[in-house]
Amino acid sequence: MAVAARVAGVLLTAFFFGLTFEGIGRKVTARIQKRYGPPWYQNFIDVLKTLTKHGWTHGWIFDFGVVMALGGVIATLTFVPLGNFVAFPGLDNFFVIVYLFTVGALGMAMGMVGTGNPWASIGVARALTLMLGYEVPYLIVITSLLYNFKTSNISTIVEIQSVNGWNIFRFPIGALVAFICLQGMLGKEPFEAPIAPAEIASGPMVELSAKYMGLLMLMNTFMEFVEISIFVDLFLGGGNYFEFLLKYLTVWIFAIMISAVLPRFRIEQAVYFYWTVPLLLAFIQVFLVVAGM
Amino acid sequence: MITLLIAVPLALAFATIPLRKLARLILPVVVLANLVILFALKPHVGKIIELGSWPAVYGITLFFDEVAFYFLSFVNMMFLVISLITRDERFSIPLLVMNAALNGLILTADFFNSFVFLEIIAITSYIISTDKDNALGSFKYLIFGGVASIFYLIGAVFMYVQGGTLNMAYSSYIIGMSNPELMKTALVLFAITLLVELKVLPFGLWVPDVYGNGSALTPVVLGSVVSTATVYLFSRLSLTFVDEHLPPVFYYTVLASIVLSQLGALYQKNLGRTLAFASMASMSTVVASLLTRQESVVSTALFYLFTDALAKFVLFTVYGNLGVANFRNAKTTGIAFTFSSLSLVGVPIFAGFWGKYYLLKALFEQENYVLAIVVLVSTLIELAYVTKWNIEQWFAKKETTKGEIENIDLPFVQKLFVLLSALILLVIGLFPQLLLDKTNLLAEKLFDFQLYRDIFFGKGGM
Amino acid sequence: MQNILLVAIIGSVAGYLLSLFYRRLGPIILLLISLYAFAMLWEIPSNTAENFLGYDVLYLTTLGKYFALLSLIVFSAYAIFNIVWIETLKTPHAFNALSILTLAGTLGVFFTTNLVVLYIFWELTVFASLFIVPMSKSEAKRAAVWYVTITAIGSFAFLFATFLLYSKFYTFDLVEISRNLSQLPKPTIWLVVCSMLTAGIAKSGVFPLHVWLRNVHGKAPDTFSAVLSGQLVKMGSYLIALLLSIFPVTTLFPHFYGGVNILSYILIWLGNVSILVGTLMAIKQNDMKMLIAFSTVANSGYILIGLALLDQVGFAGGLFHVFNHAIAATMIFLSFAAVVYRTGTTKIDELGGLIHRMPVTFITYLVGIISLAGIPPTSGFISKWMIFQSLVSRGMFVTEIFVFVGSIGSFLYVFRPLAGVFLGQLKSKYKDVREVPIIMQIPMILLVLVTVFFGVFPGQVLEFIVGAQKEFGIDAFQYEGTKLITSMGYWDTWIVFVMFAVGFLIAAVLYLITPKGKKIPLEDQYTSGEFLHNFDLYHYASRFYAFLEREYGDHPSLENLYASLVNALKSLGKGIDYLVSRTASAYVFWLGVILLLLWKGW
Amino acid sequence: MSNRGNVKIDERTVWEKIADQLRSRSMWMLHYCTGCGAVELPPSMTSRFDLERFGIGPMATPRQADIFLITGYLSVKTLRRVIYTYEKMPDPKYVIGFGSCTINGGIYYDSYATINRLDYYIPVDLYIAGCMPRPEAIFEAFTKLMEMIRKGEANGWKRYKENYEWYKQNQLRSLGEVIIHDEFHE
Repeated sequence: MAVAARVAGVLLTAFFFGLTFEGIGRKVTARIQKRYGPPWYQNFIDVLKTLTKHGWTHGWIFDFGVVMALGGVIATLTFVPLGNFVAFPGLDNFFVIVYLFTVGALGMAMGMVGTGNPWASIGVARALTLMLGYEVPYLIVITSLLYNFKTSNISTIVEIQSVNGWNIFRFPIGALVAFICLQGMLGKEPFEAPIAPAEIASGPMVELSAKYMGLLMLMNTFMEFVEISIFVDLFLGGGNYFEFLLKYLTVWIFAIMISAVLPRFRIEQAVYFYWTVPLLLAFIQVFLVVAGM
Repeated sequence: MITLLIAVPLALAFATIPLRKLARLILPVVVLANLVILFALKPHVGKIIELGSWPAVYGITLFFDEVAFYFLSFVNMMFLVISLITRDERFSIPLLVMNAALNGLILTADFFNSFVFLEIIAITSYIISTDKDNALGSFKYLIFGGVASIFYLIGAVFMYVQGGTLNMAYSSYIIGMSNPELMKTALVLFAITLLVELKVLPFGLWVPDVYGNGSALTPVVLGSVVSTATVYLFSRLSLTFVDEHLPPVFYYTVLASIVLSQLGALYQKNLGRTLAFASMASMSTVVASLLTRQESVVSTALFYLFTDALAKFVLFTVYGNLGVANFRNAKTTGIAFTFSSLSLVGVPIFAGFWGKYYLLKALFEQENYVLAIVVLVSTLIELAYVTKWNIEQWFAKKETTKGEIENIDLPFVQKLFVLLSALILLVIGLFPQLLLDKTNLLAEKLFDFQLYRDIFFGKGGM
Repeated sequence: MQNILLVAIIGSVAGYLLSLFYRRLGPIILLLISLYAFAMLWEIPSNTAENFLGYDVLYLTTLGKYFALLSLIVFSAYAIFNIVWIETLKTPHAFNALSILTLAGTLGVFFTTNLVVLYIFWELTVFASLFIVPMSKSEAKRAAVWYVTITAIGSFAFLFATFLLYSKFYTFDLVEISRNLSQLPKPTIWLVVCSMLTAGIAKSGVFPLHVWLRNVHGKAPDTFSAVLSGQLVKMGSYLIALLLSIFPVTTLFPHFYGGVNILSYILIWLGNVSILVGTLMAIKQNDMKMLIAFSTVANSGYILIGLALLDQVGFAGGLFHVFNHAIAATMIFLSFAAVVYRTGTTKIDELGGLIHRMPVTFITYLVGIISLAGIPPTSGFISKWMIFQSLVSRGMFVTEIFVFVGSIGSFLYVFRPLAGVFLGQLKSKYKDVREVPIIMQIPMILLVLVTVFFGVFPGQVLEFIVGAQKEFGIDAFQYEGTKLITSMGYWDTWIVFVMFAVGFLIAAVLYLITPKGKKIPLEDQYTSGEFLHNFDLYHYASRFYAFLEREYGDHPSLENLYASLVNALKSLGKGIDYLVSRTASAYVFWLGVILLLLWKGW
Repeated sequence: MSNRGNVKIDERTVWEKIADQLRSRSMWMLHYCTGCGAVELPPSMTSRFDLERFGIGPMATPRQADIFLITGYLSVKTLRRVIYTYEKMPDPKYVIGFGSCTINGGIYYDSYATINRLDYYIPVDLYIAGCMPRPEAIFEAFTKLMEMIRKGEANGWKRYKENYEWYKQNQLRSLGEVIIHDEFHE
């Protein structure tokens, strides 16, 4: 029963804090644009409003895709350690989380293209290409971390950091690369080509009416929650639950601030950028790790 | 008794000139008779026959031992099959003459006599190569053959002047003792002549035009029968009588000839010329193995020679009669063609594989890696074009003007023999020991000049 | 073992004769043979030696048993699918006979450690499969010739090494050779091992010799490319696995980097390049079968990296990936065969929206690509996870780059047919396409169940892998039930599956309590206000990753290099042909010159 | 909300009430600028008049939109697309007509190309007076609309569903039967 409680705890945290932080993010963006911005609970209202509307479905593959997407991301969420609060101690292997994460992405991709709208296919093709871009330097940097600590369990790395300091200070370049890739993962401004509202009518989400939009927004929140919590766990060390949320907020606000002021990369520029600057930095990081820094 | 093998075909050849039709029927009967005589004389092998009871040194002698017996049986069997298969009777008489000359060539133990028989074979093969009005090709063959045979004569004269006698055993023994250097030059001269017939590239430039002219008869007669007899003479001369190597330049030219003729075959667009180049390549492989002068290698070379001759027989017969056939509606011929072409390439369950397998095993035991690699590379190239042609014929969609696929097929007799030889290849493929023991015996016999000489010296003469 | 082989060989003749009466009998016989062989083989304990027609050459290693059982699964799925599919073939009798012969050949290869017998069965398989390749498309003829020649390069190198070893040790038995291999001088060891591995590399389509894969798998008869890619490629991986484990590679060759000896390092680099080539070329392909052919090149690279690591986790990862890729490739090619059976084309941009007409085929393809791309609930992920763990623990970061590009790239290229063929707008031409008959659906569904089952309970496959590792002295991979343990960390397939189900349940509950969406037809799309009349064009499939392909558009193509090499050889042949067809007077002149030289030279 | 005997009886269930509260606080505009009034929208969304305070923001596709703004005159050609897009929006959806052109054709009342009364073709919940209302007027309208939604009076989408035939007939009469002769049509 303890496991079920812990899982429920993780999910509720993700739901509640995910949406509140998104609300705070929108407020920060508004403040940057010298606007008041919506109340902090605006995202709750948006999600619940979409869930009450009467939408359309494009057949069983569309429904299955949306449910598989949300289900996959929820499954990934349960394995992610929030500071020292872990649903399955020991089982949170980094590669399992990254690849279980792709179940959600594949489900969403399949569902959206299942609608039959070419905007969605173009959006998904861009999303996958962008993923090819940011995933390689990200995994290189993280594996250099794993190689350094000789374990691929995130919770053990969290404990190590609570002992001898945050990784962000020991691997600054690695943290920088990971943050740039995080920006791509979150789909925030500089790398927003896959869901560009102006160019391809919000990409994959073009045919999402009412509740499907709500479920996908929930999934997007959970995805962001997973991505940022991995970053926080690996680079900003341990500490209890509330410290974790505080660090999560700072990282989130920092990402939002960058996204609020930058225009959007073209997709091949994004991949070209990812495979030159961050990959080079990742290599420097690897060299330092292997050289026993 | 053994002289009948030469006398009967020769006599009947000239007897039947007036009655042209009859020759067509006599040919198979004569060859059958040869075979019967041959097998009748099997028990007392290893005997010299002196013509006109002149002693060996002076007169002309025939030497009938196991090596001669097996080569004769193979040549005559192939001749029997050819005689049954050919449909145009124009060449019956030259074939009879050629049969006599071939038997003579294998049996004779006399230099000048072998030159005479060689000349007769050459002339008859010029005539046969004019099939399908291939005048230019046979004329080039005539030029090559004529010029080359002069060297054989000079060689024989050297042997006679130095050795005092034309008998192979005596003269090579005497010259071997007194002046081995001369023996080597004589062998070089003999080699130049024989290499023309053995289709090694620089000398065999005439082969593609003659073999590739599309007739069923020429390539089979020249390819399988005459080449085998020439291999016998070449191995007898270079292995038994002389026990040093030919100058290494010959060895390298033969190696180059293997690879270059394979490349030539790879380039060809016409199946006939491809098969011509292929037979040049395989014959050069046999010659290269003979030149290594090691007994195990020579025995495997002979094994490879016999299986290759059979396979070439099938390929040339099918090509001669059908051209680039469409096997979709000639299934049995197709299967025979594929079996023999795969055996040519060395696919496991066929005889060709064991030919290459034993050859490579022997070469590796003798640490002769160069020839092994050349054989492997040549098989690789051969594999490429043989597969191309096999697939081309199995999956060809030849629509005639009437739209449906014309279904031409081999007549029954030819199809029977083609299938028979393909099955022989399969049987040898499953039980290679049958042929291997015989070729080991041949190789062993070819190498001991001692036994050959004792039989002659024991008989008479000095 | 001997009677399995004999049954298969006799079966092929029987297959030919019976299918003369009724063409569907052939696949049924193949099915019976493979089921019989599976049952018999399951009982035979590994390390048993038997004689075959009098020569005691057959020796069943655990590795051989594992590969044989895997190939029998692939062949039985192929046979069931063929029962109905055989109708589309013009020459079914030869097809049946030769496919049974191919099975016999592959089983022969797995059952022996005697080099010559291995070579014989190897050639038997190559030539049996050769004649099947050109049976459907006419331009497959050239592909077949390429297939044989490149595979022959490998097998002749293997033959060369076999005879070299025979001339040194006078035995063909691999186990005995490996025992006293170290006596040979260093260069000879290098020559022998490299030439033997070339056979494996040529057959499994690894980098330098992968050129034939695209054409052969792309143009072979549809179901046979499932066997080609799922099973025959695995013969190459089997040979590599056998050689790397039997030969004492770690002691023979000096240590190079990250606990890996120099030979394995070269193999790993070959694997890397083939992953990169396979992935980038697969992303470009528009023909779906050629796309999966290039994914086979990439996955053979994975297997090679896994095997070359030769440690507890990496070797097990390589072997497990053999299982995953075989099953996944078969599933994908069978689903393509079903698509082609109904629509007749393999071009992605000519198809679209087939999910609405062929749901079962879609599900097979979906689970196939989930396993091929290595996504958790299916077995594909386990092997990739093992290889990642081993690479990370050794700190081989450059290899990791290629491996990550390969695994992420696999999402891209498997998604292209998914979006182009199955999802998107349904072309009006295929409006009334029906699902494939039941018999064709059975193997597809079976393979789906196998993939998901072994994804959650990999125990049985791991048992074989651990057996193979123990047999060759590599310390075995540890696992308890469904928990996979490595030095770097562990995870539990069962808990991941349960949590995936729980997540799916939560999402489903959320989906059900909210108001139900109204089903709208495929044509009711947001078209930014435009009125569309021809929805066939409203489908994004051709040049799917145009923006990515432009980045590496003008890449060097190895195929053209090999083609120009062959043309160079042919031009050499043309030179000979030129020499041959000179006039007689030219010959006389040259003969005179030679005579002069001889005379003067003498 | 039916006013039987001039007593407005609220027939909404509890869930409906809560949903309307949510719908009023988070309205997504369809970013489809039909007329000259569209130029007023950007200033209302940017820093001086911040629409996002009320949870109102632009959306790219009709599938996700709640409010449909008809900003000014409506030519016959755009009417066909307006109807096509309106039917793509999920229920409940609200329409706001800007300026007099949507009420009685405004200054283009006698033009051959524009329509005079928007209400005949799609149900309009709210009109904003002014020949292109300034942002303040737009804010006034939006707050009014939010209030109407909370009270359950903004039922244009229900009216459209109930007398769908009548609307369809008006639309066909004004647009005329659409007959296209090209290679796609028989």
